[in-house]
Amino acid sequence: MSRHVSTTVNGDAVDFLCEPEETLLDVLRDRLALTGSKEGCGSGDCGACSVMLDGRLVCSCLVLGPEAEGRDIETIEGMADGKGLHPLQRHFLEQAALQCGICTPGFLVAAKALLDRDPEPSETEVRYWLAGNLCRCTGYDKIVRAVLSAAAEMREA
Amino acid sequence: MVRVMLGGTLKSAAGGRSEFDLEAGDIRELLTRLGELCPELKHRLEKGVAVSIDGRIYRNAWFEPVPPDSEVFILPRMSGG
Amino acid sequence: MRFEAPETLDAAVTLLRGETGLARPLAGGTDLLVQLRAGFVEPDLVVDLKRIPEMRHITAENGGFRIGAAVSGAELGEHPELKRSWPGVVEATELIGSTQIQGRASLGGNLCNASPAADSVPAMMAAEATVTVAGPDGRRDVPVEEIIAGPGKTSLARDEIVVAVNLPPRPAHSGDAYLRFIPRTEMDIAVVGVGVSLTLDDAGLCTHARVALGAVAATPILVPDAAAALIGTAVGEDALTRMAAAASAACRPIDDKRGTKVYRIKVAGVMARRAAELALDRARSRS
Amino acid sequence: MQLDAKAPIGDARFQQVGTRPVRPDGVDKVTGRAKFGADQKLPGMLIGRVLRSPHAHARIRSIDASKAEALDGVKAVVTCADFPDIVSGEVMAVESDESLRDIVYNVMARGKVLYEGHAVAAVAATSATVARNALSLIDVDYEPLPHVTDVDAAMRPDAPILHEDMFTSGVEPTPDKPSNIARRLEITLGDVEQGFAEADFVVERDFKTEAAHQGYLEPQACLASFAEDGQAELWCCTQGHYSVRNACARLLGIDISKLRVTASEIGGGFGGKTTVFIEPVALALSRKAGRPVRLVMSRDEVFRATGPTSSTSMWVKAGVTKDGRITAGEAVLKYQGGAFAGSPVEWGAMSAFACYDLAHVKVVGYDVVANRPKAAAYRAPGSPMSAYAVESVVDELAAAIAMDPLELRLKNAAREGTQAAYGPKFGPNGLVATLEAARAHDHYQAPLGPGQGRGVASGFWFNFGGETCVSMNVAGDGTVTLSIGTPDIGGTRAAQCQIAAEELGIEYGQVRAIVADTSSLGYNDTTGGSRVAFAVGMATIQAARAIIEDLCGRAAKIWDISPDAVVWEAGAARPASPNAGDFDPLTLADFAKAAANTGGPIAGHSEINAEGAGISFGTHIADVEVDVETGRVSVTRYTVIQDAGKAIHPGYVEGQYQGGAVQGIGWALNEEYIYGEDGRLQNPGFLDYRIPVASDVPMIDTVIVEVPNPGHPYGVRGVGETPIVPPLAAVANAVKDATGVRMTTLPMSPPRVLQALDEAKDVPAEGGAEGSEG
Repeated sequence: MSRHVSTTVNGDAVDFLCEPEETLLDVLRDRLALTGSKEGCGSGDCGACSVMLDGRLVCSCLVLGPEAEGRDIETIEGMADGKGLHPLQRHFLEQAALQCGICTPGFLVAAKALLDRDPEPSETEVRYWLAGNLCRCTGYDKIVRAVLSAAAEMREA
Repeated sequence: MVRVMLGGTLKSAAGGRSEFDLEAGDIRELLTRLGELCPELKHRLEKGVAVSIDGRIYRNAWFEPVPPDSEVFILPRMSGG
Repeated sequence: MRFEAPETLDAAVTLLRGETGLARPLAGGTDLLVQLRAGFVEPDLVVDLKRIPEMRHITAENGGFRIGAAVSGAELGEHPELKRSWPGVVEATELIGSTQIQGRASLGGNLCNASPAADSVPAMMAAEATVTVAGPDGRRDVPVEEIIAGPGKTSLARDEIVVAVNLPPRPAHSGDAYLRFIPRTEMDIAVVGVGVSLTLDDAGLCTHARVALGAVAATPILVPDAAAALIGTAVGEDALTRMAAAASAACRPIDDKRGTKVYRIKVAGVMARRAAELALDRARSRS
Repeated sequence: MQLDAKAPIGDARFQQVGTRPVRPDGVDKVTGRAKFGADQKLPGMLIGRVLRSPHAHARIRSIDASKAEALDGVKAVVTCADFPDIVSGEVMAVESDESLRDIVYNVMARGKVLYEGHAVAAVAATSATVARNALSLIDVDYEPLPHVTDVDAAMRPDAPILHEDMFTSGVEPTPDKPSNIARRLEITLGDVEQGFAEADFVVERDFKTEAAHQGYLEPQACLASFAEDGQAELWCCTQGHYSVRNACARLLGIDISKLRVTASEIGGGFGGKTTVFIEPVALALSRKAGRPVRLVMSRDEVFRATGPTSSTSMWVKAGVTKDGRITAGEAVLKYQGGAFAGSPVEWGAMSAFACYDLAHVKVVGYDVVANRPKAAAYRAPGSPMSAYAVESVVDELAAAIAMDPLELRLKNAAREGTQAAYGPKFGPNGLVATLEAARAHDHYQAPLGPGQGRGVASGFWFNFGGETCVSMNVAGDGTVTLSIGTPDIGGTRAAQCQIAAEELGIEYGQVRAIVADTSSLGYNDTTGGSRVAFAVGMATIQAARAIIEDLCGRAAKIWDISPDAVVWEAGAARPASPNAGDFDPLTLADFAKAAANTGGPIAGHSEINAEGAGISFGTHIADVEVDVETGRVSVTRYTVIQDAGKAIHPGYVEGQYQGGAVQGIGWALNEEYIYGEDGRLQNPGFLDYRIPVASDVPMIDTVIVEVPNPGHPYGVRGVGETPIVPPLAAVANAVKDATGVRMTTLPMSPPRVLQALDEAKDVPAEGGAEGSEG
């Protein structure tokens, strides 16, 4: 039995219908065509589906679609604000912090959640915060550097 | 005359013989002559081999010239991940 | 499958009670959704508990704390008073999964999922925590160690819900700690987990201690012998060695993909000792 | 304008090559716009799902899909009956000797299932839920058979046999009894017995390694649409859409040109996406249902049913003189490649001693089948395992004669002119340069803390070139588009834009590169084997030079001078000298404006089989800290030094070094396929298949050494494969340095390390570095 769900996605009011067992990730990808959030595992082990739910970083594969009723969701598609890329997005590009790019949306959403609460994380804090985001291409080096340098730039701004 | 040596695992595929002297101006001729001299190898040669001429490796290049005094090795063909 | 998100506890209990098929309460969902996807459970009804206010709050109460069963690990970590009183319990909860999991996973869920390796459970057991259980006949308080009955099994009735975890007041010179062993630095299930809570007197002698182990038996276990090795001592080298030996001796593990029996028994002692040392440091530094 | 291939690197002649521009596909990838395998949709699309064997080995007595077919919403069911029964011996195509029969048998089980997860049937339905329900309605009657998953067990004479028609090749006479050993191979150079007789110390060791998975974050995914007229479209994530096209067309029985394959953005591959799994199944479902079908693997399916690498059992023996000359190396390598022949043991054997200038080498290899998923390529296929064994033994040799391990390697390193055990003499290469850079690196001198140890190891990969086409078009405003036919797995488009801009003398931002579909360009070999920067780069250079030649000809006509009197410099045609006349330079934009009047559209293309790939060497330094109470190993510092020939985009070269190193660290420490007694995989997920997470590893330092490859105009060598070769041994050597214990089994998971430490306590301290004095 489909349910009607009213929610906010990247600042826009959005209504959708979904089956109760559909995950928020399924809803974003298949019903709202927001395919920037990726499914790498479907079990919360890879972080490729990271989104913000009422200001909390979560794996959207571990949220049921109906749970989003009345909630505020932010995805990778909402990260660039229309005026330009977010500093994290820019630093990822400039520092070659992505190779294949499939994990990148999840890393960016997670990294933004970190910098929003801690503008000056240490390398170790970045690494532990991002431990739930798997990357198989980069060995993490350039990702961690990009997060640290974006943070530095944002502090100066 | 070109001295052709079998490298890698092809040596054992040719019944123990690993060196051949033959006339060949290019790789295609070389492989054809080799197949005639050593029928045991024919199947492997048809499936595809790599040819090393003076340390430079060719995977598929029939018309690559084989200089007369060059060192030629026939190798299994490589790919990668 | 139906999905309901009641706003009161009574409504939730009524829903669970009224379901003739399989009903599953949903807190953080970090275990339930994985099970749903894998087809391990196929519930007819899922009851989301997160819209029930009292399940979402942390309250200081009688010198202790009352933690709503659906409060996320991240919220626990953001509560300075709780962290000061029960650092071991908070750290144990914060070890469950990634930052993303922390945004959802709850104490209640971690307990009711009834995994032998649940990180928060040995810490809660060491802390002498109780849980408040609501059901059709009202509420009751139960020691944490009585909830898990076996791997994936609880002692709760099908229409009962864990509402809150109650942590007792902390006397002076008390400290707790939880440490686990995992192969990586993050993202693994505990191969061994140890919760230790202890209290010292003014002279530095241990007056009270509890030691609990995870992932070494069918359920998390309390190890009174390990606690006894500490009580009445200054928690020196000898006492720690005896405590570690008692912890190892209490293990009844299995061989599985995460570790062997031999390994678990040995490492239980190592981790117990390290956890006790950390708890001791905390007790000494806490007036 | 001919660039001098031998010009020294670092030469100021390069404007674009060696810089670090932002990739053209970058913004799409940081904003979520980029479309990967599972991100595409078509109207009326159905959802496909595959039924997989729960048994490691079983005969299929019957499959009854009638109940599934009758379920509302089910539009098609396929089994092996929907695919051709291909006779033995037919290979996939001229460019690959992979057996077609094995491919089709792996895609859909026929007669027997050979591993847990082997596909048995598939459905297409109107929703994922219906598809899932339909699978449970398919009755498969299995007769379970005994199974074997361990490589040594699979080689025993009494082992359960997977293929009744498998008779070991490479032994005389050919056996009359079937076995799980598909092939025996041998490589010899000189006489190892003579070599060992010259040695003062001889060390021999047995090693075992478990299978590792490529662990790409994007599961296999595709969208197939088969039209009523027999033309088909396939969208999929793959390292080689041309080889996907060829295999699918053959398996579907259609003309190759009727199938157009479009490569989506690809979420990692590392060799694992070089073959087909679900793509022919999706096409067969679409043909049967008459509607588009999307088929996406779950992570669980990826682990159970795609190709990990081999598990191995190895023996290595090597001898050394007191003054540090390695006199001989010998190895026996047994590589289990899953349920079908084709483990990468040959590459393991050929590369095993490639880092050393040895007079006497013997390597025997066995390609073994077992009840596991068919192995696929994984970064330098076969080489990390044999390098682990050999580099561990070399470390022991160094200890035996109390010589610094880098010193020993330098003394015996392969150089230009060294005869490889597998045949040819090496050309110019960077091994010595990487060893010297390692010795000079401050990492190698840095003090170690308590419980820490340091290890070094070197590694080798062959590299190759392969078939390549590109097409370059100049737009009306003088900007350029470049179509390539190799999926871009980590910066290819950026590197090719740099090369095109370099050749044409224009700005990087004036070139846009795309990955074309299979109908737009001629055949391209797969992205793999570290070939793309090298081979596609060569084709891009040729295409650009074709444009330049054309434009110089047009300039000659415009100016009415001889074409020989025109040169292309700094992005414009110019008179070659004042004698040629006084004309204003003509830029690409000028030519673009005048294109119609001067001969029509301006385009260049190149179709080559790129030969002349340069071999690759690297040397790694690893520091570890071992918790001796728990056996846990942490990597505390890591440095990768590798020869790139010439780095086009140093950022992506470093990225290859770092990513490969961390994959190798994972393989060394915690990644493994764990099988139960029942032959079922115990850890088909990222929870228990433990790839390194961000907090597990330190920053990975890199040093790019550039010893030009004479086979490339810029000196480029492939860089992608080699970085995964040294880490296994580098970490094991560091563990030995930290603890005194030699780990001969991978992964060095905490229980294994603790057990080894405990066993070492039980035996008296070893003398003479465990070597027998020869």
